[in-house]
Amino acid sequence: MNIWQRLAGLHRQWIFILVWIAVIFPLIVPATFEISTTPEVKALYDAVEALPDSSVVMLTFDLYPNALAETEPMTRAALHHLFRNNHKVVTVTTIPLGGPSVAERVTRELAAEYGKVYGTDFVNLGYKPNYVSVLKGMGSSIESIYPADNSGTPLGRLPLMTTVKNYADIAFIFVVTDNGIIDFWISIVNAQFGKPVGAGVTSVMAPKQYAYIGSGQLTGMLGGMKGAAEYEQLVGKPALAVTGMGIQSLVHFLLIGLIVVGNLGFFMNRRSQAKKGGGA
Amino acid sequence: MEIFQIWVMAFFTLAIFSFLYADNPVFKFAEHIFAGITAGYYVALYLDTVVKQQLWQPLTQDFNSNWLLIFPGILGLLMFARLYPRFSWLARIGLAFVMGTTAGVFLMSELHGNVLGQMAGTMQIQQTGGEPNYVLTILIIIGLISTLIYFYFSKEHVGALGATAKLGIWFIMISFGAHFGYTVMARISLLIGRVYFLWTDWIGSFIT
Amino acid sequence: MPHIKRISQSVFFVLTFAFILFSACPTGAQEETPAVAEVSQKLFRADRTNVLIFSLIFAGVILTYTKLAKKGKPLFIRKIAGLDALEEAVGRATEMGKPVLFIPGLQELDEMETIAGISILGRVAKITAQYDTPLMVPVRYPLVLAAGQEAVEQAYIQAGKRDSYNKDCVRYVAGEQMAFAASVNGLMMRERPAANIFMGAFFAESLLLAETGNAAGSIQIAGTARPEQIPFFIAACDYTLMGEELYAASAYLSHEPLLLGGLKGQDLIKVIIIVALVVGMVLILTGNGTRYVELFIPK
Amino acid sequence: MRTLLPLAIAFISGLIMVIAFFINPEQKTVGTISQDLLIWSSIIGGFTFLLGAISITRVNWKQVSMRKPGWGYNLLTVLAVFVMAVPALWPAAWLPSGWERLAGRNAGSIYDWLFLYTATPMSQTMFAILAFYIASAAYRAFRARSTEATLLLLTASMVMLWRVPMGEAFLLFISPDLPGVINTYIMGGISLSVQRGIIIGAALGAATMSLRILLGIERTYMGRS
Repeated sequence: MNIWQRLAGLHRQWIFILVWIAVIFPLIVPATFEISTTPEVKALYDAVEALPDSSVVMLTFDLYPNALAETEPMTRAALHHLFRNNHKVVTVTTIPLGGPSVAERVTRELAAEYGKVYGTDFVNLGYKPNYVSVLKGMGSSIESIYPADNSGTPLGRLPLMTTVKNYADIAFIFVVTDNGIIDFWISIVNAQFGKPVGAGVTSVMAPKQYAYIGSGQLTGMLGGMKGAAEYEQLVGKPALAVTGMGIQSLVHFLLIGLIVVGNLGFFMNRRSQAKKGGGA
Repeated sequence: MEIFQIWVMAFFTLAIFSFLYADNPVFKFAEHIFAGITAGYYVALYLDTVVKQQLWQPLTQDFNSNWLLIFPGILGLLMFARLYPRFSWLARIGLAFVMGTTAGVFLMSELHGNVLGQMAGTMQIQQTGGEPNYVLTILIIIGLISTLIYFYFSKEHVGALGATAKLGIWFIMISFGAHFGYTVMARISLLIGRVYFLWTDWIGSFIT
Repeated sequence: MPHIKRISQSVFFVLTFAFILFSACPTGAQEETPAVAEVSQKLFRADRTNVLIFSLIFAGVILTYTKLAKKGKPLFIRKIAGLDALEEAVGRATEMGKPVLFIPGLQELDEMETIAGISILGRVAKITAQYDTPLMVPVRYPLVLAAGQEAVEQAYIQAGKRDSYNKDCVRYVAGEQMAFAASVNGLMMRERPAANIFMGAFFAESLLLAETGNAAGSIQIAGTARPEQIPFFIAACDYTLMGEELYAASAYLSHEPLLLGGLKGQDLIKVIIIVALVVGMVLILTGNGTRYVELFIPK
Repeated sequence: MRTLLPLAIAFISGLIMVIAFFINPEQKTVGTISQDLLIWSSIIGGFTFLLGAISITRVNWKQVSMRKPGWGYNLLTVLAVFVMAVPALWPAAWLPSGWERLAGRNAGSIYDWLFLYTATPMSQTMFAILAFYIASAAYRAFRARSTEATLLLLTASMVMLWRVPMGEAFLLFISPDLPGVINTYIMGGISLSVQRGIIIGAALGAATMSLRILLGIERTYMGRS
């Protein structure tokens, strides 16, 4: 096993150890970087800034617990932005597992920071199954889909919900999600009800959304942790996303190094075999 | 968060991470609990939010305006016919209803939102920084057509068709490479979240 | 027989031509029949005429090709690399007497990718039934459990192996996406299946399943219509069906004329779409395409 | 009868949804009917989750009762299903005073505690494992074996560089408008057009599958007997 064969055939455990080192090392020696803003993030920030004062914004928590490291910073930055510009916030989720409890926890924590009152300034409608009927139903009447909010209080007793009947009373829909539900917010709510939709999505989904930004069906997008970090900077509340970028850079370079090393070993092997084959 | 919760979370985090080394009893322990808890979670959630709130309460509280809900109730109960081979065909009615409704919705939303929507989005001069960008417009239309041709099944990919399909697979591979690179960040940020928890909350709790 | 092919193709080019002509004078058509216009105004969403026309063309083409196929017209479909590997992989599993693991995706039954996965499961189960190869089908939703059991049971009956059909080979493993991935990863490392087949809607767990399967040394064939997950399957699996190849797979494997007809119909729709796109681009680049594009915008 | 009735139901319910798509929303009749059908199908879906619990319990209990090797783990799964589901459905009234909070699904219940402190960290850690797997998959698979594979790994490496500040600085060093080219022509051009191609192709595939289900041509989901 010469050096090249070993380089081309590293066992997966070695790679895992290298990734561990690349993640833990910057924690011991923290270093942060200046982050440039991409047009999609600026477009979403400007769209929210341009909303009329104290208009109602629907913020969705269509997210599972496992992607919280990417999606939670987005929901926090969005709530900072919305509460600071004193918009009314209605939160909903189409994900049963995690959506309702994360929405409840994060919204109440940040509402306290801005002195917002539940029922008048913000309401959490929680989860109802069958996202197609939920998204379509809220176009005609929110109450038909959500007779009560996430903690069971009937909508009639919430002052904010007496003024918000359906999408017509909502100025902007800010979707934060880690799954394909964004396609339906666009193909049902934006396409069929003409509501502007902006989205914070995980990194894996971001490329697909370029198709929707290009066709104007999506007004701006936060792509993954980098998008969250840019938005945090724009809103003026740098948090976990910004500090994480140092680790990101190191691991990205490790990956590129691994690809180079793998290919180097691969080529040298092929050459030595060709030589051996040719020689015999 | 109290110390006990942090230790429970840290235990399950490390139990799942141990699978990286190899399948081991601690991982097996965590995995089997994980499967049971999430199955139980969904059962409780759907029985409460759907069967109770969307069926039982409307039927019991205000029968005459919701009596129609008996039908989905029956079809739902018929699903249990699956447990008895002789009657399992009864479950097909509920299955067919769900499938029919969904097929009707998807037939339209796929053609309307996805096919026409994407076509409309392509047939416009692309803008970059407010300026019309003709190179980009041509690039997109070539990429789209060559991708569609790559997935063309009715003819062998030879001659002109083969060349377009070849261009198509090159475009596809560039797109997948871009997508793979774009996603690396997402995966690492989730690892950062876990390591951050172990480092600050867990280890932090018994060092300070 | 060839003349039928030529007639059907000319009919549809006339249809597309009419479709393009119709776009040139959209208002004209409505004025001629005022009576109909009033009634339809109230009931019918005039702004969705474009979707109606497109759907009629779509359904017309698909059903015509299906009928042609039913009448036994020979339908040529090019080879799809991943699919021959599918039969080969199951064959290899039989030789080694090791199980085949099949996952029909992680979405509820009301997703078309899951239905494509279930119909491919039906074809794979027919092969495993013939050779009595153990088959494991972990699923994540109860409706998929019901549909999966039906599909596998039918396959075993049609292969004349009703008695060796074990209801628990299709099993509900867990509710949540990652709990499902953890259980299946454990299953892969313990059972070491010879072949892993992933057909349906997958999300972030695609790489978790495929990379563990690679570590367990199984042949892996995957198929999903979700563009975001295809790169990970390509990196970790031996063969990957991309996008609509997943839907073509069930038709291809079954060699059933009805399903092949639909596939040919889709190809013709693709040609119509490309023609419409090229016409659109020419009109746009020459500056007078706005009314034409207006025709396609979903409202 | 056994197959005709379900097929008729599938056709009718599907047709109503298709018609509802073309009817003006203010039109009460078909609009509400289609809305009801969607709620009905979620109700049917809700029932089947009990079927799911029955299946997971039966499969695991079979292992326990036959004392198959490792049956202890299967017992854990069965217990976990009940420990999670039963308290959540237990009416608070039946509990001694002061213990009500443990029932139900809100904050403070056993259901919520188990979800927050066992299920959530485990699913977050499974996601975190992806960072290791993406490294090992990239290292093993991204080899310049063919033109396609080379295009795949070159674009992946370039986009990885572009996504991180240090990398972007390196690209800017090579040529000032390289990051712009990646963003506009690779992400917003090639990647966008391929996404559109796959979206359109997959949409046609899904629409054909929907049409087959509506017309009863595609029946594998309910067994073809």
